[in-house]
Amino acid sequence: MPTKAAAKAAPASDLYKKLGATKLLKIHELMVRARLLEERLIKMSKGGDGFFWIGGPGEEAFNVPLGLQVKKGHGVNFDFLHLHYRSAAIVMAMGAEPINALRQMRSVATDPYSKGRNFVNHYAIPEHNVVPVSPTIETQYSTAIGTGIAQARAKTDAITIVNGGDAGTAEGDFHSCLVWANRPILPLPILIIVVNNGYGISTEMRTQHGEKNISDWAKVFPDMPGKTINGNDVIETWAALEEAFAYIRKNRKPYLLEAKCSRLYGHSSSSGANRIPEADCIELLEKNMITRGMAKAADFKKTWDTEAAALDAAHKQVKSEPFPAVESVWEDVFADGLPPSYPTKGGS
Amino acid sequence: MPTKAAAKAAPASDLYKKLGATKLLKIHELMVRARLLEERLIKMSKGGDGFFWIGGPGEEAFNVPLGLQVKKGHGVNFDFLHLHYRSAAIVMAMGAEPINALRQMRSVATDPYSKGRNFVNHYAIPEHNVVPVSPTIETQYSTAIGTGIAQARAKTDAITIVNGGDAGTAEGDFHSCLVWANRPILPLPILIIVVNNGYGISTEMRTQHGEKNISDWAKVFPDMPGKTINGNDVIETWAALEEAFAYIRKNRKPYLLEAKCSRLYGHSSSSGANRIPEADCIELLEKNMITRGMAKAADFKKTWDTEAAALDAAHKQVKSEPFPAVESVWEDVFADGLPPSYPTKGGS
Amino acid sequence: MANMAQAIRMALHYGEQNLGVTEIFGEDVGPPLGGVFTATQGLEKTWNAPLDERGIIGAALGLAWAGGRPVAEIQFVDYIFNVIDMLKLAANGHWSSGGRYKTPMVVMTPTGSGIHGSMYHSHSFDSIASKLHGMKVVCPSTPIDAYGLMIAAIKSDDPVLFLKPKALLRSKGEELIPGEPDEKTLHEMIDAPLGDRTKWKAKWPKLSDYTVEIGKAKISQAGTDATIVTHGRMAPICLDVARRFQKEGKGSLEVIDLRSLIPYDWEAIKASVKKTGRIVFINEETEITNFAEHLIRRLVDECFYELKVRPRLLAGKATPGIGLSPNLEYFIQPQTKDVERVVSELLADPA
Amino acid sequence: MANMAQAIRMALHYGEQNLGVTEIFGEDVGPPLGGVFTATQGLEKTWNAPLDERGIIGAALGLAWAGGRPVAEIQFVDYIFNVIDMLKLAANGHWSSGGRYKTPMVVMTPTGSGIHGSMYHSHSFDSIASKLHGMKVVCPSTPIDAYGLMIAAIKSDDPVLFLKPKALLRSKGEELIPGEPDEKTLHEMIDAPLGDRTKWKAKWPKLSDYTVEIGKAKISQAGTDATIVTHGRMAPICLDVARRFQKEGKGSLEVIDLRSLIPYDWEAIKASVKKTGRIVFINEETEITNFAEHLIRRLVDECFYELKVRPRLLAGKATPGIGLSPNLEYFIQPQTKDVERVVSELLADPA
Ligand SMILES: Cc1ncc(C[n+]2csc(CCOP(=O)(O)OP(=O)(O)O)c2C)c(N)n1
Ligand SMILES: Cc1ncc(C[n+]2csc(CCOP(=O)(O)OP(=O)(O)O)c2C)c(N)n1
Ligand SMILES: [Mg+2]
Ligand SMILES: [Mg+2]
Repeated sequence: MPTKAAAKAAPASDLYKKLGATKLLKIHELMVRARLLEERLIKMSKGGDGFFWIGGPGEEAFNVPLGLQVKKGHGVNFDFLHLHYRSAAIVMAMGAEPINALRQMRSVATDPYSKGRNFVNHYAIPEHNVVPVSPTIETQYSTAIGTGIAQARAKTDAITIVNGGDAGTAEGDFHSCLVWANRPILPLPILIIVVNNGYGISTEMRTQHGEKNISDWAKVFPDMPGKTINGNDVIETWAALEEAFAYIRKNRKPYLLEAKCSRLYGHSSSSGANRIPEADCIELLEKNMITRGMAKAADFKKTWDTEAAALDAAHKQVKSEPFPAVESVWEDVFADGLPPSYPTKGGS
Repeated sequence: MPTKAAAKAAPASDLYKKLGATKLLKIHELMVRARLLEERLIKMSKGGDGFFWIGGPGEEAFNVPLGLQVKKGHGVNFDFLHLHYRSAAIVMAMGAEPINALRQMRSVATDPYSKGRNFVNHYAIPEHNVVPVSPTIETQYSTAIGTGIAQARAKTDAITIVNGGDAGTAEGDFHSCLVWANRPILPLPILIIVVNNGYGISTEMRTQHGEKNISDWAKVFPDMPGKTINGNDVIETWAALEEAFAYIRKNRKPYLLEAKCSRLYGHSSSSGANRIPEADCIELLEKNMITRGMAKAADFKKTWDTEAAALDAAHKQVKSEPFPAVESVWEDVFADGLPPSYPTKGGS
Repeated sequence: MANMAQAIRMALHYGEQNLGVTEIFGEDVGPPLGGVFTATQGLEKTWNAPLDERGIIGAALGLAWAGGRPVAEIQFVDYIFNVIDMLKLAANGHWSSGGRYKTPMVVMTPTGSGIHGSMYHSHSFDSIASKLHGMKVVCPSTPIDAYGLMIAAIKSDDPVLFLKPKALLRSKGEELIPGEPDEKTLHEMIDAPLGDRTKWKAKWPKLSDYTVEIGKAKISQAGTDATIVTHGRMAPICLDVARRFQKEGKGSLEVIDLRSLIPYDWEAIKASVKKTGRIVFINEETEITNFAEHLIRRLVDECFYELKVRPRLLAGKATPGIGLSPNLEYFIQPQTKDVERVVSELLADPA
Repeated sequence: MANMAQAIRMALHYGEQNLGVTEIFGEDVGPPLGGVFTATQGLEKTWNAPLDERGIIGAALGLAWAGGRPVAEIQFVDYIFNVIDMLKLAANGHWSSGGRYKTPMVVMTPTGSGIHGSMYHSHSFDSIASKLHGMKVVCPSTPIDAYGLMIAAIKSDDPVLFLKPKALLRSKGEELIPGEPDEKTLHEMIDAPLGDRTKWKAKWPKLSDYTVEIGKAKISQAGTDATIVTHGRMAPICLDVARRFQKEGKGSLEVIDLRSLIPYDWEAIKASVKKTGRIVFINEETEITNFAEHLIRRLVDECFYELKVRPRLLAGKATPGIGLSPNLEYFIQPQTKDVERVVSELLADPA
C-alpha cells in the first residue's frame, strides 16, 4: 500500500525490462491505433466528413495502460468506466474497433454508440461497462458514485474508474465524488483520475487553481492515497496504475491519481485542432525502446503502416454507409416505446 | 500569521482577564437576547403564532463574538455577511432588533426582511451588508465569491464572511468557495466558517464525512489557514475570530474556520424543537465568570429578566400589527415595477 | 385507511421485497427519521445520503446503469434545481446511447404548496419536469394511486420522477390498498414509534402487485356538462367541488385526475371534451409556461371545433415565490373558492 | 456591417466605459480567447473563470449585491442546468427580501441550434427561463437589437438573462449600429488577430447609448393577412419567408420579433391578431410546455372571438436531444420549409 506522498518510481531502465518488449510493443501498437484514429477524425472534421472533433491525442501513454489493466466485462463484477471525450485510447486498448469511432464522426446510422446523434468520442459500450460519455463536464464524477456503491455492496474485486480533466475539478461534481467515495459508512472502490494537461480550453490551470497538485485533494481524507505522475511515460503510468488498481481492488477504497499529459492537438476543432509543440508520448516510447535495443525503427514503421492501412479501409467502408433515417429520432425516447399519443408533429 | 495546525489557545484564565468583565457582560447580554428570542420564536411556532421555526440556539458563544467583530456598514468598504438560518445571534450582536424577527415569525406586513413572505431567521439587511439568507443550503458559499471579488478589487480591509453547517459542506458550493477563494490570480478575503453541530437534520456527520475535521479542507491549499475550535467557549471563539479576522483583513486571503457548537433545540420545528441535553454556552460563560469572581448570579438574572421583559413588550406590539395585503404580492417582482401587461390572473 | 405516506412506504416495501429495489436513499431517508414525511420508515434498504443532491442523482444514475432499480429522494422539489442537468442525463441517456443503456431509476420528491411552506417548501415542478424528455413523470392524489404508481415506477425501465404532493401525504383515500389492514393496526405495524426507535422493526401487511399504468388518467367523477383536468393537490379539491355541484344541481362535471404528466392520457382528455365541449385545466404551478398550457394548445390544434367555449386555465400566480403569510399563499395559489368560480364561469359561458 | 458577436462586444465596451460594468467573466471569456464566439474579445474588464457554472452565477449575484453591474457568461446554455437554483435566487432575491436587495446582473449565454451542435450545443432554454419569475429574459435576432438589448440589460436593476442565438452570432444585420464604421475597418479595429494576441489591443469606434427597451417587440414586417410571432434563430427565417410571400403575392404576413420573452410585448401580439385574426407562433424549443403555448393560452383567453382560425405553433420536436446528423437535426428543429408549410396552411385555413 502506497504512502500518501507520491512514491518515487524505481529506475526506469529496470521497468522497461520488467514490462518486456512484447508487452511494450503491444502497448505501442494500441497507442499508434488511437493516435492515427484521432488524426483521422481531425481530418474528417476538417474535410466536411463530419463536424465537431474532440479527442485525446497525447494521452495514449496513460490511456492505453489504463485500458489494458481494466477488468473488462459486463455487470458489477467487472470494472465500470465513467469516461470523458479524450478516452479513445482507453476503449481502443479495451478492444473497441476504430471503425465505430469513424461512424460516430460521420454520424451514420451504423454508429453503435449513438445512432448518429452524439459527437465523436462519446462512447456507450454496455458489454464493457463503459457508461454513456456525457458532454457535460465532470458529471461522470457524480455517476461514478453509483457504480461504486453497487460494487462496494457486491462480493467482487471489480472497481469503478472515472476520468476527466484538470479544469473540470472546479465543478462540484468532483467534490461530490471525493465526499461520497470517502463516506465512513461505505467507502467506495473508485479510481478517481484527473488528466492534467494544464488547460481548460484556453484557460491556464495555474491561473485558476491554488492547489499545488490536483492530487492534494487526497490530503483531506486520511484514508485516500493521492499521487501525481508523468502521464507521458508508459513505464511510469503502467506502474502507477498497477499500484492504484491493486490498492483499490484489495482495500475497496478510493484512490486519487493525477496524470500530467500533453494536449497534442489543442482543445478541439473549435481551437483549430492543429498539432501543438508538446511532448509526444509515442515518440518518447519509441526512442526509449530503441536506445534500450528493445525494438528497431523498422518495427515501429511497420506498425504505423499497418494501422494506417486498416484505418483507410475502415474509412472507405464508413463512407459507403447510410445516414440515419429521420424517423429514427423516435427510437429510444422511452425504453418501452413511444406512447401512441405522444406529440410528434413539432407543433400544430 | 497562524500555522496551519490548530494553534493551542493560551490558558483560558488569562483570556478572561484580557477580555474583561465589561466586554464579557456585554457579550453575555447579547447571548441572552438571542437565546430568549429563539425560545420565543419556538413558542410562537408551537402556539399558532407563526408556522415553521428554524434558528440557532446554542451557537451564541460563537455568533455573538462574530457579530461584534464585524466591520459593520454598507458597501464594499464594510464586511459582507452570507449567513444561514442559525445566525440570529450574529445579527443581534450587530444591533438588529428582536422585534423584527418576531415580525417575520408572525409574517406580518411590518416584517422588514421579507414582508411576511419568508421563514423566520431569513434576514436581509442592506444597511449592514447582510445579504438575503437563502433557504437553499450552501448557496451562500457561492454568492460569497462575488462580494469577495468586489472586496479583493477595492482598497479596503473589509472582508466577506460566510457561514453554514457541517452537512452542507457535502454540496458543491462549498467546493466552489474553496476553489475560487484560492485562485492564484485573485485570492479572496473570505472568512469561510463552518459550524459543526454534528448533524444534518437527523443524519450524523460522522457517518457521512471521512474528513477528520472539516477544516482539513484547508490542507489542499498551501496558503489557506484552517482551524477547528470549540464554539461553545466565548473565550476561545473570541480569540480565534480575532486571529482569523486580522489575518484576512491584512493578507486579503481566505481562512477556513470550523466551530463545534451545540444544537440546543434540535434541527427545527419539524423535529419538535425541544431542548436537547447538550452543552449550553451561556451556562458555561456564567459559571466561568462567577468562579472567577467577574460577575454574580444576580447580575445575570437581571439581564435575563430585562431581556425577557423587552421581548414581551415587543411580542405584544407585533400581535397588534396587520398581516400583509394580498395585492402586496405584486410588489418587488421587478425592481422597476410590474409591467402593465404582466399576467396576474393566475390563469383565465 | 392508509395515508399517502404509508401507501408509498408499503409500495417501497413491496418493491424491495419483490421487485429488486436494492437502494432507497436520500437526505434523512434512512433511520432514525425515515424521511421528512415518514414515507421511508421501517424499510430494509433505506439509507441516509450526504447533503448533496448532485451526488444523490448521480448515485441513482450509476446504480441504474449497474443493473439496480434505485429509488432516490430529493428531500423537497424546491431543492432539485441544482441538479437539473443530471436529471436530463438520466432522461436522455437511453436516446443518446442509441438505446444501449436503460435507466431504471425512480426519483421521488415532495411537491407543491399547502403546508405553509413559504418560498422553499411550496414549489411545483410539473412544467420543467415535462421538458426532461425521456423521463416519465407521475403525480398521484390518493394513497391507492400513490401505491400503484410507485409499483409501476419501480418496474419501469425508464427514469420516473415521482412527485408527492406535500399537502396530501398525510391525507387518506377512499379506496383500500389491497392487503391493507384497518387503520389502527396499520399504524401499529408500520409507523415508527416516537422516541427511541433503535429496536423498532416494522411489521408489514401482506401486499400485492397492484399497478397503476403510467400514462393512464383516472376519471374520478364522470360528468356531461364540463370537464376538469387536474392532478396532485388540486385533484381532491376539484373532486369535492364537482360532487357538491352535482348534489346542488349546479352541473354535471367530469373530473379527470391525470396521475401521469409524461406521458399524459391524451385520449381521456379528448374523449371528455368531445362529450362536454367545455374544459378547464387546474393545477397549482405558476401560469407562465404552465404544463396545462401545452394541453390547451394541443386541444386547440386538435379539437378547436369541438370546443363550445374557450378552454380555461386555473393556476398559480406568477410571483417569484409563494409567500408565507396565509394571506399571500391563498392569493397566489388556487383555492377551493377559485375552483368554484372558474367552474361556474365555465358552465355559464354562452356557447 | 457588424455581426452579432461584434455588436455584443461593442455594447459591452460601451458598458464598461460608461455604464459601470466592472466585471465581465465566464469560462474562456477573457484573453487570449475572448469567448468561444469572440463576443468578449478586446474588452478591458473581462477575465477567465474557473470551470464552474455555480461559482460563476454565485459570483455575479454577490457582485450585484456589492453594488456592481456584472456581466457573467455561461459558455453554452446547454451547461446552465446545474445552476438553475442560483438563477432562481437571482430572480427571487428582490421579492424575498421585501424589495431591499436589487440584483443588477446580466447572464449571457449562447442558445439554440443551427451549428451542428448535437445534443449539448443545441439546447433552447426559453421555457424554463420564463419560469424564473423576477428574471428578465431577452433574445435578439439582429446585431442592432443585440447591441440595444445588451445596453438595456446592463442598465436594468433586475437580473437579465441575455440569450444569444448561436446560429446568428456571426450573421450580419441590415441596420447599422450608431457609430459603426465600415465592415473592414471594424474588423481591423476590434477583431483579435489570429496567432499571438499578447500585444494586441482593440481600437473602439465612438459608440452611443442606443437602447432597445426590454419588453418591446419589433414588427420586422407589417402585414394584414396573418401574424407570425417569433424570436431568435427563427426570426430571420420567418422574415425571409414573409418577404418572399409578399413578393410572390402569396399573402401579407406581419412578423413580430419578440426580442423580449419576459416581460413580453402582449400589446403588440393582441394588436396584430385584432388586425389579422390569424396567428402562428414559431420558435425552436421542444413543443411540450413551450413558452409560446403560454402566449397561445392567453390569446385564447383574451382574444378567442377575434381569432378567425385556430392559432398555431411551429416548434421543435420533443426528442430527448437534437441529433448530430443533419438528417436528424433538420427533422427535429423547424427549418425554412416548415415555416413555409405552416404559414401556407394558416393563410389557407377557411375562416
Ligand atoms: C458543465 C460544462 N461546462 C462547460 C463545458 C464546455 N467545455 C467543454 S470542454 C471544456 C474544458 C475542459 O477542460 P478540462 O476539464 O481541463 O478537460 P480537457 O478538455 O483539458 O481534457 C469546457 C469548458 C461543458 N462541456 N460542460
Ligand atoms: C439544497 C438544499 N437541500 C436540502 C435542504 C433541506 N435542509 C434544510 S436544513 C438541512 C440540514 C443542514 O445541515 P447542516 O448543513 O449541518 O446545517 P445545520 O442545520 O446542522 O446547522 C437540510 C437537508 C435545503 N434547505 N437545501
Ligand atoms: Mg485540461
Ligand atoms: Mg449540522
